Amino acid sequence: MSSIDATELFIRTIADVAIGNEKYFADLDGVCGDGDFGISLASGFSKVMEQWDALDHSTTGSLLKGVATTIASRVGGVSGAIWGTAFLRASVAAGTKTELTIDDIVAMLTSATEGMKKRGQSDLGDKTLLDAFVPAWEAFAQVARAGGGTAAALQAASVTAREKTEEIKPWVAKRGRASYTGERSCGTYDAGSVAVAMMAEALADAWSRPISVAERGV
Amino acid sequence: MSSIDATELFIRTIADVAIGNEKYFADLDGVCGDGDFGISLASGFSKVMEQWDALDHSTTGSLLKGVATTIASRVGGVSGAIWGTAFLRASVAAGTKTELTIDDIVAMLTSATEGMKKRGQSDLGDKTLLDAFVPAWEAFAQVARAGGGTAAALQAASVTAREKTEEIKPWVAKRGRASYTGERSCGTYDAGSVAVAMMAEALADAWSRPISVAERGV
Amino acid sequence: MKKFVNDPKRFVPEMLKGIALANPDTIKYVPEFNLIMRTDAPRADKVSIIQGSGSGHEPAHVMIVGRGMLDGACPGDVFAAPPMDYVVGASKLLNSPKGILHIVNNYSGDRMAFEMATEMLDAEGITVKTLFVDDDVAVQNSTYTVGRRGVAGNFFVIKALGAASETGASLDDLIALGQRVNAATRSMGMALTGCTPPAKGTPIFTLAEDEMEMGVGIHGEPGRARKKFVSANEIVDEMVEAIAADRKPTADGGTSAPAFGNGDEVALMVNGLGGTPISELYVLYARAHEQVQKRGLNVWRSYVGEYCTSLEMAGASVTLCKVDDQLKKLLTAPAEVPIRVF
Amino acid sequence: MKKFVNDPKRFVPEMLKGIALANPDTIKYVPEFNLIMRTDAPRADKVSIIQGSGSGHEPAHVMIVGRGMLDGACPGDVFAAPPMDYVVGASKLLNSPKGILHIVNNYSGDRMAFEMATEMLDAEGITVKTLFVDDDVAVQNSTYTVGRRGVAGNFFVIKALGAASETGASLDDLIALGQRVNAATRSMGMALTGCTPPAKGTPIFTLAEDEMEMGVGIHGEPGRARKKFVSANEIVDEMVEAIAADRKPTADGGTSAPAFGNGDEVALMVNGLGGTPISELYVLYARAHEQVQKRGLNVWRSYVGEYCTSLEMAGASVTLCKVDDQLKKLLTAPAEVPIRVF
Ligand SMILES: Nc1ncnc2c1ncn2[C@@H]1O[C@H](COP(=O)(O)OP(=O)(O)O)[C@@H](O)[C@H]1O
Ligand SMILES: Nc1ncnc2c1ncn2[C@@H]1O[C@H](COP(=O)(O)OP(=O)(O)O)[C@@H](O)[C@H]1O
Ligand SMILES: [Mg+2]
Ligand SMILES: [Mg+2]
Ligand SMILES: [Mg+2]
Ligand SMILES: [Mg+2]
Repeated sequence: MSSIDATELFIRTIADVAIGNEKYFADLDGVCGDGDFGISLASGFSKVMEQWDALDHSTTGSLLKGVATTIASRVGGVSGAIWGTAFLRASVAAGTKTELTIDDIVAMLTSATEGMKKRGQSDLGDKTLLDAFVPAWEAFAQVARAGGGTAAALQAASVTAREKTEEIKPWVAKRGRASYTGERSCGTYDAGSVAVAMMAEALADAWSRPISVAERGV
Repeated sequence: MSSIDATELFIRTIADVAIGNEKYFADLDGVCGDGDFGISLASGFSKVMEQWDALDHSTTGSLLKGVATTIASRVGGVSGAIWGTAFLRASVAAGTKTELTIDDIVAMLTSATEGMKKRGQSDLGDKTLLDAFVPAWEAFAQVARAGGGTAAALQAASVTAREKTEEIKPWVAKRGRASYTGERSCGTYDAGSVAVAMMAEALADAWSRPISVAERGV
Repeated sequence: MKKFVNDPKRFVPEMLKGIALANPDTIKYVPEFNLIMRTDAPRADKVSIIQGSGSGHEPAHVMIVGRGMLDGACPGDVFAAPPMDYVVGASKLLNSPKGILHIVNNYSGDRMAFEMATEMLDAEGITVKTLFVDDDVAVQNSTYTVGRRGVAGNFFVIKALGAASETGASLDDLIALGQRVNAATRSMGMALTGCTPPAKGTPIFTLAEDEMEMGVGIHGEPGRARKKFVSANEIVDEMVEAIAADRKPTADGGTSAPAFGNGDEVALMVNGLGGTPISELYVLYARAHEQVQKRGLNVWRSYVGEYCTSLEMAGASVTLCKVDDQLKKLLTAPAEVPIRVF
Repeated sequence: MKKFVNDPKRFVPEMLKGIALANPDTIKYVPEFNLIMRTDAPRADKVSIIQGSGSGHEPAHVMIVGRGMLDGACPGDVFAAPPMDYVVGASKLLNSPKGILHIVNNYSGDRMAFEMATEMLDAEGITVKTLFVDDDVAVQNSTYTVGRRGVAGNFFVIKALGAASETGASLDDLIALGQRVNAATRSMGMALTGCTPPAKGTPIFTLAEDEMEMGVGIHGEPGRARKKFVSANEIVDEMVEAIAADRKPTADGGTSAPAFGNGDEVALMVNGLGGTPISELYVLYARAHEQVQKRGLNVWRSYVGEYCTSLEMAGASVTLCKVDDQLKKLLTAPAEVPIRVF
């Protein structure tokens, strides 16, 4: 698969998760937060899919930039800012490259992570999606660097992300609306982390299917 | 039993029904009306019992007037007007008499009925308490005139009243808030008629008990 | 029952006390008669205007007492017209040489209480006249009833009469004006939920998740028909249609012409019944405005919010009031009441 | 979900359209940015004041745009801060030579959206400054959070700044004034029920018949503690106590002195969260007024009604704002917004 094909499959796959789980993510966010996470994510990625053809598909960088702009223009609050920043940072890191190495991808993910931390004034341990996202892409990078292949690397990422959602469940939320409930956030899932885990699982699934199917997309 | 004793027992008995069934009458009135009948009746008769010692107990007329005034001052809307008018008319008809004959009682009931009809711009057939009250006291008068005694007369009244609540159940309400629902009031009990029937039953019961108990009152 | 209540039987007096505490300069509370009155009333140069009716409809009417609106309001318990004594007591305290005007929503209980009070006041030589408000189009066949009900449209009657009374209008002029405004005003309401009077403790009626009650009254009494719950726009369309097509019964048993004709200017009110947030009222307003304009009427001014409620009932009513130059002036004249933003 | 809704995803735009239709002379609606703005803004002689925040808090903030209040409001979806683009677009449309003031309730989402927008606007040479409002005392331990939340008390900040901006106050003066008002304002809220965002379709949380949520936020996010439902008076007492005893954390990790001292004059607000009828708010007000006076404070003016809601949530908040002569003048200065009675 070419880098642009992979980028397209990547976006379509996570968009599918966001759109298909609007209600579930809303309910998760409703337990200790304000319930808007589901619609925020779904409406942002719906807009991306609506504008799919109008986006600039020439490079990974140009496509990710289109996604970033669409999300920032359509999605409000934490999610708009955090996801928009992540895609924007990744797009800038990708630059105009047409073929991405694993080092390029790690650079993109590192930059996205830094951007989210800065924008969210948050870090690992705050019980946000960072706690699933960062270990997940680190696991991805490790397997990929060891030559395990994309499918196996994504598989590793998805397992790590899912484990992390459970590991952080007893923690106290320190960012986002859930943080206002203090100790009461202990024992509840962080909606953003669960979304990251489900996206990682869907990606692992997509890359494990025969290429022909994967290329046809969603 | 002297007339004033009987009047006192009469008032205490119906007051008991009104106060003890606040919730039930509210629910009945809630089906097609606005649910205030229970509290209206209960608060009016509670006030009567609170002021019991301050009322003028010298004659039936004076005591009924006290009840009328208390109800009119405390109870709002249809019930305050209708019940207040009834007691006031009965009190005026009783005048200063100390011993009441059955003819006196019929005159009081007739006057009370006329007052209610006038005040309520209502008549038999409108599915109001009149449809239970009037046949009930007519049954009472018939038995009493035939020499059946007060207890038997009240027993006849209570049976008639209760029958009437069932008979009018399928009718359309033409007065009171229930009337606004039109055909939908068919098949529901009229709260005022049920109250009349329960009061008649309680009176029949009170007069059927040994006099000594009855005289001790409630 | 999830309500802010201490003793349910003290619900109304505690609310009235709150109104007085919140408006010490303008409002006086007379506990004996459940009376909320202006501190500067009665005035010799002005007819005193009093409204009774039950509680549970707030801001109607205790929170619309003030300059340019009512001189006093003496409500009964929740959903019960005031006892006669309250009306008599309130009227005596507000007696003016120019007379007293009772504005009465047309319900049996209210009529009776005010009739009895008027008889007593007449006997004492106090001048009082009564104006009935019956703007509700929901109850079509009024042969069964004492006639149509007074609902949210009474706001326009009170506003117009309040303004006119400030300029010294006579009691007879006010009656004539009030009848004119009432005749030009039509309302239709509907509910998504029932409501719970504090002293009853349980809802007057309950509606299933997919049901709504069209033509509901403001006392929780069920309405015209229980129907399948539909979209906001469909609900508005049915209410606007009912109002526009309405022909009010006349005294001779016939019907009058529709109140609103092509090119008429109207005030358009979307009134919340208590539990519906104002965000939803504006969704309704958007559609109502369009529908009214589409029928060839011109919306002159909007009124969106809570004017006449049924406790915490979720639901809304639509009111149209046809305006002319005189009425426009009266409706926009300054007024100052407890219900306010600033 | 029993709500007046057509398409849940169009709920906010339809409401905004309704506001504009209802106030054609004063309000303009710009769909592209969910923007409700004054028709006469921007003005060269006045700082433009914009508030974002999520929808579902109406009348905050789209219905308090107007003379003496906001110049514009560009809310996001229900309970979601606006996307950065809305803030940028709204700010450009309202750009004034005297600058732009963003009033932001202190939540992560809102902060981020406005920060990103500010970066973009700065890059284009547009002068914009931000004022954060954080009046909520419910969240005590703010080391876990981005700090305290902005809730109903932001009304006082907006009213004061709106009035000051009309007299030509500079952007820096407004920031200083706003910080002063914010520091003098404290709120505490509680809920009797949850609420249902239209697009979610189910309640964010549910409370049993005998439960209440103390310290709830305005987004349906649960509060300080779930407790046994008690009487209106006990609820008020707990809220007033929380406000009076509050010591706001300072930047250096310490706490400031309580905001209210003996003899202070205060504005007292009892705010409904959307589903609570105003009758109940006045029951709460009566107690709050007495409790505040009992603590040696003087209630200067009352504010009872809905100022900042959470959709149809049943519940209320209490806000105290300490006033001085300047603030009194600003709070009583004329203002005209869509939310109104007449
Ligand atoms: N400051 C932050 N930095 C990074 N991620 C955050 C931050 N705050 C919240 N999140 C993540 O975003 C998710 C919630 O998003 P959303 O519901 O859109 O935000 P809000 O809290 O404003 O309602 C949380 O589950 C969490 O994973
Ligand atoms: N006009 C009337 N005349 C006589 N009785 C009436 C009239 N209207 C109602 N009633 C009786 O009063 C009862 C209702 O009383 P209440 O609930 O206090 O009045 P409202 O209809 O004003 O709520 C009805 O059940 C009926 O029996
Ligand atoms: Mg959220
Ligand atoms: Mg009733
Ligand atoms: Mg009633
Ligand atoms: Mg949110």
